[in-house]
Amino acid sequence: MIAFDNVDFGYGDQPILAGVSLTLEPGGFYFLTGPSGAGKTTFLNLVTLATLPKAGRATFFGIDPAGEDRDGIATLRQRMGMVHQNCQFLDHLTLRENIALPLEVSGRRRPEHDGDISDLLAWVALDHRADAHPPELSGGERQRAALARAVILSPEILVADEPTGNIDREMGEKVLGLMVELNRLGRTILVATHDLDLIRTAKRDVSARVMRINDRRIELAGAEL
Amino acid sequence: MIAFDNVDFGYGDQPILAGVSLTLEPGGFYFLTGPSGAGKTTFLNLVTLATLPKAGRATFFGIDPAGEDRDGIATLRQRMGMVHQNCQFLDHLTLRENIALPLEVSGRRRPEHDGDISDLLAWVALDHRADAHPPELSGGERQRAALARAVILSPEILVADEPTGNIDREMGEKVLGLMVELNRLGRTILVATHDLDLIRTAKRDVSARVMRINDRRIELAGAEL
Amino acid sequence: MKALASALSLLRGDPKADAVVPPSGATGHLTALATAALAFLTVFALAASLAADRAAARWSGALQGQSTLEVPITAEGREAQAARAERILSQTPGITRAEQLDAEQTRALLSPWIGDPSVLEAIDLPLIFALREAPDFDPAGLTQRLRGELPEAIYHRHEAWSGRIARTAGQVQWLAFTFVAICFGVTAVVVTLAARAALAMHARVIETLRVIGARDTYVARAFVRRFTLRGLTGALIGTALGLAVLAALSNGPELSALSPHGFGEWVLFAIIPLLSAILSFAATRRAAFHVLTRLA
Amino acid sequence: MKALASALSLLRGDPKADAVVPPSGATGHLTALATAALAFLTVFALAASLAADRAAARWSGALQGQSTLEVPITAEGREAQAARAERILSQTPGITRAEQLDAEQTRALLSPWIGDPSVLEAIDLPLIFALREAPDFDPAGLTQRLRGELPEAIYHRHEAWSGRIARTAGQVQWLAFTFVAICFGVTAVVVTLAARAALAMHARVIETLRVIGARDTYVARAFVRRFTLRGLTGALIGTALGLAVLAALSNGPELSALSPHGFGEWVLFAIIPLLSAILSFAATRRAAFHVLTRLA
Ligand SMILES: Nc1ncnc2c1ncn2[C@@H]1O[C@H](COP(=O)(O)OP(=O)(O)OP(=O)(O)O)[C@@H](O)[C@H]1O
Ligand SMILES: Nc1ncnc2c1ncn2[C@@H]1O[C@H](COP(=O)(O)OP(=O)(O)OP(=O)(O)O)[C@@H](O)[C@H]1O
Ligand SMILES: [Mg+2]
Ligand SMILES: [Mg+2]
Repeated sequence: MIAFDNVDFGYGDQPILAGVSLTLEPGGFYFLTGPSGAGKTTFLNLVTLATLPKAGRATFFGIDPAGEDRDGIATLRQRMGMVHQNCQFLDHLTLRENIALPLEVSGRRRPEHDGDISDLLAWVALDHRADAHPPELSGGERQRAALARAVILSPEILVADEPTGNIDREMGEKVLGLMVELNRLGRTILVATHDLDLIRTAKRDVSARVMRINDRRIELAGAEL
Repeated sequence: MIAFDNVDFGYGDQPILAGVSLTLEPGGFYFLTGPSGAGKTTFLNLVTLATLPKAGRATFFGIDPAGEDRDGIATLRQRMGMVHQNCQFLDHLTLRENIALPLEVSGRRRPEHDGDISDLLAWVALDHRADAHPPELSGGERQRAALARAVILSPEILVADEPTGNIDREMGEKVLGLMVELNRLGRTILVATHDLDLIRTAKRDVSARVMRINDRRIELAGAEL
Repeated sequence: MKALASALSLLRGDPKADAVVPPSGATGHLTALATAALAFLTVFALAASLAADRAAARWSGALQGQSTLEVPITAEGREAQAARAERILSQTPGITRAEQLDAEQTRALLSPWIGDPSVLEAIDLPLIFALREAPDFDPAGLTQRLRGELPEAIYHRHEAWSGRIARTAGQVQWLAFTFVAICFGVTAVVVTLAARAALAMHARVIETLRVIGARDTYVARAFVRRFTLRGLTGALIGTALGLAVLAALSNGPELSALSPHGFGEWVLFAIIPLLSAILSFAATRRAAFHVLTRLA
Repeated sequence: MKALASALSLLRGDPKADAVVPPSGATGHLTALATAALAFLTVFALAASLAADRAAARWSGALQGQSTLEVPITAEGREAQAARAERILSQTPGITRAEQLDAEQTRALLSPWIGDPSVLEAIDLPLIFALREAPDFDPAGLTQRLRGELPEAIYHRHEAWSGRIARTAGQVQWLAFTFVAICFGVTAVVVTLAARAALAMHARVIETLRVIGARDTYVARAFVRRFTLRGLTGALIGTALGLAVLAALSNGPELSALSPHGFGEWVLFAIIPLLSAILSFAATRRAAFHVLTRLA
């Protein structure tokens, strides 16, 4: 589904990732770990086309983004859902409108979606905040809202950067449960986290693969987790 | 040092905190926990004068902010250090300049501070990133940079909101170690976190008091942690 | 063609896309206000340019090769003087036409210099001949001959001072035209500043929209639409106010020269709101894509 | 007094505080450009206002109660005609002074209407009397009498058309003054927009500074300083350019009326950059404190 072939990336002339070759398979559940500053966010940016590789080749749903213009890249992005480490919203719209935004933007908003949006808000336990504006949300509420927005277009892959960083264990396990549910529906999931407990919990429910960034390379972690 | 007497706070007519009476003693180490959306950040905003109580009385270093103008409140803030859940920097300045900013702003910058700043950067393991600009930092690097900036004025109280949300356990324990160090130097520390492991680890080193937000009230947690 | 189509598509309203850009409040009002004020100035600069153009045309083209012979009536008598003058003029080479003005025309010609109409009634009107001269005409020869044969005659050559008026008018015209250009330039700058303010204020909005898969045109459209409409509205109001003042002036005798002559000139002022809208469109679009292409 | 002190303290440079505001690049250049263009326009509006003021003063004050009696020389002869005219004028009640112009003065008076000086050499110059009339003077009586006793005389009353010129000049003056005011208004709006753009672009900078304990004046100072200097610089350049064009025009004969007369008027133009700086200062300060007081 998303394939990296010997990809290098760095900022300026400081290399961050080197010789990354891997494939994210449809229906897979992937964790990415590594110390702070290792390049987790950087790798997720490559996966969501926020940056392009410096060397090597990456294809997304079989498409090489090098051959696409800016609109083509926007269209590819509509097939992914992303939860950022620092989630941004449109502050002048309500939470409900923000969650519906990907539908608007891709021109797919229909009245019959209103029910889906309510379900989605309940799913992340934010139905009581539907009419609040983003600056009125707490840190953990924002992360859950970002998750709801990320899945509204039924993306083929969900990418989440530290999605439980600001929420307590109980809520964190709930969020993980939501991702497992999505994965069971056939979606690919990629989660960057430093929370090894979270990974252990997930492994009880799905056969997740764990990747670790080590000295600019991405390697598969063994069974030690 | 900071005393709340029957303080109420809410947004609009939605109450968040009610009847909060407590005193943060000089040299104390305090944790604040509670589920996502309970009001942790809200309480820290009251402590750092980012918002004022709706009812009740709060004094800071013996001063009632109700009698102060905007400059007086700025001066009170210079006696506190704050690490936000979402740390903000001046993106056009380097990390070193950002960390020195509180010195500039309070008119206390002297050439002899340069050594202190370097020490501080090394203390949070960011000396190799001193000349980077904030948008070039990873999530965890930003949190550590915010900690360095928060302590440069030798504040009487350090307030941190989820300071380990974006960093791995190892780095998280290191950041906790830094705060314990500061506490041993007599500073008051107040940390909001949902990470109970972090609190347990801290209790091995200092006699921390743990407060929990429960149904709008702040209560002292018992020995169950 | 493609640019036009995209311009039209950008201008076409889409209330949902518009809602994506937060309301801009005071900045929006300021932009419309500045655009209106500039359009108001432009109206007068354009009016001055047109008036100067008319004056230059009247004084240069119309009077080229024209002159007047004025013969105050003496004891000799009107008829005898007229006959003498006609003979001299018909014999002077280079005078292609010499037409004696009737009493009506004479009074019309003199009245601006005299003012009180009763004076014109009172005096013996001089004889006035309107002359047309060939390009090779020699005025010194005529003057010489008049001195001998019709000494009371006053020969007015229009070219000297009409030329000066025409040149002055030409300079005023260029100055006014420069002002028109400056006003449009400042309009473009004002809209660019306002658009940049809005884009900067909403940098996160734009970034967020790109991240969730919005196309550039989707993001730009709401901004461009809003500022083009704002530039158009402001300029329409300013132009209307300016034209209203011009129309009011055209009733009084004093500055009526400033007010446009004929339908064509009035319509020309439609250029002001149109050009403002086009400049607003281009400035905002440029600013928006400038911001967008820096994002991934 | 306190406001002035705070204005001066805000303007005083502090390179460290200035560094706190990110460089504003193109927005800054645009602001200076717009301010310069507006100052350039203001120079001409102010010059036109001054010129119109001079014209109005000259034509209204100077010609009030003045008129001219022109007597073309007839067969009767210069001396006899002059004596008759003087007698009539001295006997007319309400004529407070009647002065016969000499040949030189007469030529100077006629030349603008004639142009070719050789014509003036050739003709028999008419007698011209400059008259001063008392306020209660009755021009109809004089006209009546002239018709009977000196029919060749032409009586020019200046008031009718000088009054018209004066009124026109007065209107031009007010119009020009309105333009000066509009230009300053637009300058204030442009600077406000630019300041808002900068403040919006740096909303997080301001918030962050407040959070780490910066006082409002510390935050505002860098913005206010930057935009005041920008307004001043732009206006200085625009004013200098405008005055250079005016100076160039004052050499040619055509538009020399526009150029300022005397040191006092030239100095008056210093108002433009000064007022621009003051407006920039006030607009930015307002915008900055507007943003700041919304923060805790
Ligand atoms: N825009 C940038 N320019 C230059 N360097 C950058 C940029 N973004 C990140 N870096 C650097 O690249 C390295 C990897 O950053 P990245 O954000 O990918 O780390 P991470 O693994 O997500 O860390 P964390 O767990 O702290 O979020 C860091 O050292 C960071 O300072
Ligand atoms: N500016 C605001 N206006 C209205 N409601 C707000 C505002 N800020 C926060 N809230 C609401 O107040 C409640 C408490 O928010 P707060 O940010 O204090 O929670 P928190 O304990 O820090 O949660 P988290 O662990 O998720 O960061 C939440 O329900 C939140 O939605
Ligand atoms: Mg990261
Ligand atoms: Mg919080």
